[in-house]
Amino acid sequence: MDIQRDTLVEMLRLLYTIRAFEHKARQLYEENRLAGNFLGALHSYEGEEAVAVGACVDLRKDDRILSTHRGHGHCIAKGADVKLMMAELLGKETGISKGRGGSMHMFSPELGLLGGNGIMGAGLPLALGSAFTAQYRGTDQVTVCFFGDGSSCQGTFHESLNLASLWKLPVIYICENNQYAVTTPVAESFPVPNIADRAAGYGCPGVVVDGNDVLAVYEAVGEAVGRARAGNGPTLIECKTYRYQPHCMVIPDRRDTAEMEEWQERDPIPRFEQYLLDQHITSEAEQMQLRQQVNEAIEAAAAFAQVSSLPDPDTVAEYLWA
Amino acid sequence: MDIQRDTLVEMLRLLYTIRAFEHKARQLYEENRLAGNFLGALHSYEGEEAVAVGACVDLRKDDRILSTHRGHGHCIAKGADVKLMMAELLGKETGISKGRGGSMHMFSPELGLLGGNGIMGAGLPLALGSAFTAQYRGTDQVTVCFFGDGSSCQGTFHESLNLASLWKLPVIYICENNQYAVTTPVAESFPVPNIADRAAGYGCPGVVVDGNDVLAVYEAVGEAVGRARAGNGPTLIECKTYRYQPHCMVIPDRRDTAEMEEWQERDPIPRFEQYLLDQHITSEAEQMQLRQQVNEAIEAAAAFAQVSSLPDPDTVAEYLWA
Amino acid sequence: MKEVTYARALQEALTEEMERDEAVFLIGEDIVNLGGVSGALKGLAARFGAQRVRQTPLSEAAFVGLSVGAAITGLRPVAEIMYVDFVTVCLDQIINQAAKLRYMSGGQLTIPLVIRSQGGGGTSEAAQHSQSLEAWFAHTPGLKVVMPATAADAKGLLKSAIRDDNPVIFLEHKLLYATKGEIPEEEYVIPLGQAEVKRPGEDITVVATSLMVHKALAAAESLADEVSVEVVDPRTLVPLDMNCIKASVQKTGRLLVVQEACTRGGFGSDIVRRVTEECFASLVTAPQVLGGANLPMPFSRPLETACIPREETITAAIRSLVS
Amino acid sequence: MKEVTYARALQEALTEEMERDEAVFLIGEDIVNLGGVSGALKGLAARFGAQRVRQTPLSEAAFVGLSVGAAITGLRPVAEIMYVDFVTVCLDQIINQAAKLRYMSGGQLTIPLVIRSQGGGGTSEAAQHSQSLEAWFAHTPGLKVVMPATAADAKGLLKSAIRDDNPVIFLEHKLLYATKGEIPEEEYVIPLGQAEVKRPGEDITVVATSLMVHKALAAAESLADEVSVEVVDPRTLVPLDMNCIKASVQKTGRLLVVQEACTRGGFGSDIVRRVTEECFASLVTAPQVLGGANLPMPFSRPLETACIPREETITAAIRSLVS
Ligand SMILES: Cc1ncc(C[n+]2csc(CCOP(=O)(O)OP(=O)(O)O)c2C)c(N)n1
Ligand SMILES: Cc1ncc(C[n+]2csc(CCOP(=O)(O)OP(=O)(O)O)c2C)c(N)n1
Ligand SMILES: [Mg+2]
Ligand SMILES: [Mg+2]
Repeated sequence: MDIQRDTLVEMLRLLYTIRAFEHKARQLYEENRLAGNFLGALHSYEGEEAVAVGACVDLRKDDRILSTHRGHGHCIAKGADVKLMMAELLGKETGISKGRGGSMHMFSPELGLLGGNGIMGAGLPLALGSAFTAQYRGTDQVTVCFFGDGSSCQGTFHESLNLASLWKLPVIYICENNQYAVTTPVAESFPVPNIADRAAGYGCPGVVVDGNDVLAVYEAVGEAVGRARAGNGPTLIECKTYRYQPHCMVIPDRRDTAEMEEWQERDPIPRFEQYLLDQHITSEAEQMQLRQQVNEAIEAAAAFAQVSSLPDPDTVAEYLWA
Repeated sequence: MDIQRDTLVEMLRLLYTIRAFEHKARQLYEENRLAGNFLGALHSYEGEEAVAVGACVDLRKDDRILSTHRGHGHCIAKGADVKLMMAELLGKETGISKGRGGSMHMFSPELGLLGGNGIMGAGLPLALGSAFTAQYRGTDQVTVCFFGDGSSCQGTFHESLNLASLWKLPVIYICENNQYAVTTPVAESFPVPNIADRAAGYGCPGVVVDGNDVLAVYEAVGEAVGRARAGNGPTLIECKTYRYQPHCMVIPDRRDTAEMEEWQERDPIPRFEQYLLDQHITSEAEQMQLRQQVNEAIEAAAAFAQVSSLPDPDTVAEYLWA
Repeated sequence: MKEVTYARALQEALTEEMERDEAVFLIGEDIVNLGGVSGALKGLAARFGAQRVRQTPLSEAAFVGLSVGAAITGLRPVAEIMYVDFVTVCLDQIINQAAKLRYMSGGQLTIPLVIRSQGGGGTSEAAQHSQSLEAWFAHTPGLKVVMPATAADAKGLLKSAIRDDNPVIFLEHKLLYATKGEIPEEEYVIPLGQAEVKRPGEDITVVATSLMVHKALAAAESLADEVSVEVVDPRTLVPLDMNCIKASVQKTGRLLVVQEACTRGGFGSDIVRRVTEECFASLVTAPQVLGGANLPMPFSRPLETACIPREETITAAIRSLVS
Repeated sequence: MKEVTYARALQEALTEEMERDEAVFLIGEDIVNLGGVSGALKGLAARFGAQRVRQTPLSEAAFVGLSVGAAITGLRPVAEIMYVDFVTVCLDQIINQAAKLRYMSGGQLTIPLVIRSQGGGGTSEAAQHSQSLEAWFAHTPGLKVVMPATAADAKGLLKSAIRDDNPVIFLEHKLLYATKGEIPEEEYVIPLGQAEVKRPGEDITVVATSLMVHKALAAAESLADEVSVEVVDPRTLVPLDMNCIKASVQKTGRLLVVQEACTRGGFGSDIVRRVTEECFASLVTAPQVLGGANLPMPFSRPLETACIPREETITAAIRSLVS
């Protein structure tokens, strides 16, 4: 692979940003909860950062993505402003969805961010439409659609893969296989080792990648994007990864500690840091500095969110109709 | 294959019966239509008889099937009385569903006939339940579920195949690929040659058979039934076949005549007749006689249906609640 | 004016809007080879090409979702669901996506989407092909709901629906496609949210929708010597033209709502609620809903007939309300 | 009597019915490892084993359909849909299959099925996790609809639902699971179709469902010096105990229905319709529905609060109706 230094550094920045954002989000959530302010469902992307970053870092601004309930990473990787995201988590009027959407529903159409989704599998058909628009207009924009291992069991997976492949729509379906759907392990979700193997039944390429290796994701998605831009239709990419936190803040976690530790050893961030050191692309000092900058930006985002105002209840009916 | 003579003759009788039933049903439908009595949607199974017959002839009475909108053949092959079926088509109180269901909704639970369905793909999840009951009760009953090529594009296909295979449910999924969904050819429904190939993605066997060869269907389903009864889970069987009539009585047909003729040359009935002659299992005279008997039974069924009474409107609210 | 069928009126609306705006496209099952089950789309594929008239596999969740996704990225899809009964297989894309995306995004997304379908019974197609499900959509904030009863309304309202920047559920009736009506020669639109008094009267207000408008008009005509019946067709349930309905009830003091949907929990109940809340003092007798039986639609003709309001039952209800 | 949470009451009902009848089994997502999102099923897998507590993949259409298929072949499934908002992905199996199979088969099939789910807002879970969709089910002939507001009702009604030979939609409220209430020590059932007067009164009838029962009771209590409020909880919408509601309205002459579901097209409208039709002469003022805003549920707390009836808005509505 021949990746520009800027891109590699940007990947590292995005990895740091997502990790730091999730830490801060959890902290704010907990503080609020203790203060009696329950902030709905918060799904942490910690541990899975390499998927969003590898997939999105090279997308164009006019390419589009469909995110999920566990979508902070996707938003950040697609260029969303962490200030607006953090404000959204707190339900503030300054939030990325004006406080109407919350953690699961962050939108920014001008960044190509078509939103998270609280309905598992619902993004797959929406992605068809975004890709269809590009095909209809004759642009070479692509659409990337994220979904989980559990969500791949929804009927929309089948209908969407079939239609995308039949019509050669420029869409990349990325399954984030983090081994669980809430508490249900993949072995109780499907009787085959890889979701990507199902691509064969739709006549499109299916690829399994190490979702904790940002460069592996980058490479696989890059190929798929090339195929899509060239009019050769969809690709199904399964990224094997792992989430560090419980499903969401309020769900007890009973996963095996050995399993958790094993995955932590494959943490995408130190792995990529080491790669950058080995290749003499960034020094430890540079990495430390970048991390520092990111942390400051996240702190600034939290401060912005906290001082922002809540929406005025009198405006509740706004935004229903166009 | 080692099939008992009785079974072979029964197959022929069922093939004849379905063909004759469909002829008569169309005739009655047309007569009624001309008399201003529109009898809803009638989907003819003509041409596809070998699928139902091959699949059902060896099922036990306590095995169950889920049928479709194009279900007359399934019902007959599973042992339904053509009198009650014909009466149902005419909306008579004596009908197999007491006139409440009509052509698409014929039920006879004591024959294991769990009904046709007007919603494409809806039978696949229902079949899971029938198979689940057998597994739960520890019986060795199997469930056969029919659905079309078009219907295989519904999300329920994916969800059901996955769950059936995951839980090793005793169900046989039979896709009747008659090349069209209403007017849409299979090439515009999915981008792969065989639906059965999708079985691999679910970790269960997938088989393509000549659906116009009753013995081929018999053999494939027999194997699948054996597997299911033994607790080894589902099989997906795709039967390539062809319908002779338009999608339903009121839909214009613009299929290619050459294509239609080609398929008529592979008509399942003469093929099987020839086989029985070649194997000296039945003589031409015996076949003629059987056909005669069948025709008489169908005429008797039509007469029964015609003299039967329509339901009393005062009973309309019956059968809503148990 | 010219006389056309309801199906033809729909086709004219689609043709005109597709010519007007190349962002408009059609999507659905069998719409190229068959022009849809109603035939309303016949000829459009030939005219506009396969790119703009997209025949899909049997996958409602996929193509309705595709339509929502296309709408939020700048196209104006008109999707067809063959029978409204089949929305059950793709309802998520309508209810949780189309209806909510704009609000959840704080107004950032716009969803100029029309979903056409046909409802109603009367053709012996039994329980899974005869439902009237407008109440579900009307209960879902973020959707507009349109139910044209005549060719003229079908055309004028469909054009408005296509130009509307919000998701519109456009519900046709299978027994109306072949009915004929007068429509203007020149181009016209009918705004969403405007009821029409289909027959003026003094003694009782009959609010009826879709096919029931025609049955109510027949009943009114047959009672003309006895009772002066005003027949109001809201034409769109969301937005609902309460001013027109209120004005009528304030004049007549009596309300009968006729709907084909099952009576219990139907949209008629909501009209009664609003009329009662807003015109209580004007009411001289209790408003009533005459709706479909609270039963799955039976196949057999005499049973089916018993489940749907008809001229005689409407006449009887009017008589009992004015007596 | 003993005090238990609503969640615990549900668990007792399930335990007792599973012990009573081995045809009863549970099915749903995360019900083994988590006991469902409500935790109401905690411990049941350990007690009854994996054969009778079936944790499924994320496939509602498959497992609800499986449940219908199991019901028509002799089992008694109790399926759990995590949030009622997700019925949109499996509605066909509920509406076109479970509700209609018996009727379409001329009474040959029996469908002893319970589908449990939770509805309601108040937890900042936004538009796709906060809906109250009972009106859709009540509008569907062939389904019974149950909405328990207290621990005692939850247990007694769930036991009846499981023993019922018809499909029952059993709608819990996410804010009720942790609430406590008294239930009898000994076994009991509460028949479907029996409303309960939760607080007797003379001046106005407040019909409230689910969580709104508690808010209505609080409002009634706070107004105790001013107005005598009768609070009626129908407990089941289908069948609906109209006798109880009528008797109350005939006494008070005034009706307020409080529901969390969006006001437009909600089930409250149907209660108003029936009360108006059947008790018109008794009404001294127009019945009213106080329901949720006609909006997708917003995430942000102050907006969400504005969308759901609360003690103050109920109090204000009562005051305005009795003034
Ligand atoms: C249709 C639907 N069913 C159930 C849920 C409840 N739910 C929310 S997240 C989740 C698990 C999702 O698992 P997966 O797709 O693997 O994504 P992950 O959370 O692991 O990122 C479930 C079952 C839902 N939101 N939508
Ligand atoms: C969910 C759903 N969508 C659409 C229809 C309308 N419809 C009825 S039959 C049919 C085609 C079915 O094709 P296939 O499954 O191949 O069965 P075939 O008719 O060829 O036997 C369609 C689209 C339906 N009944 N249900
Ligand atoms: Mg997962
Ligand atoms: Mg077919």
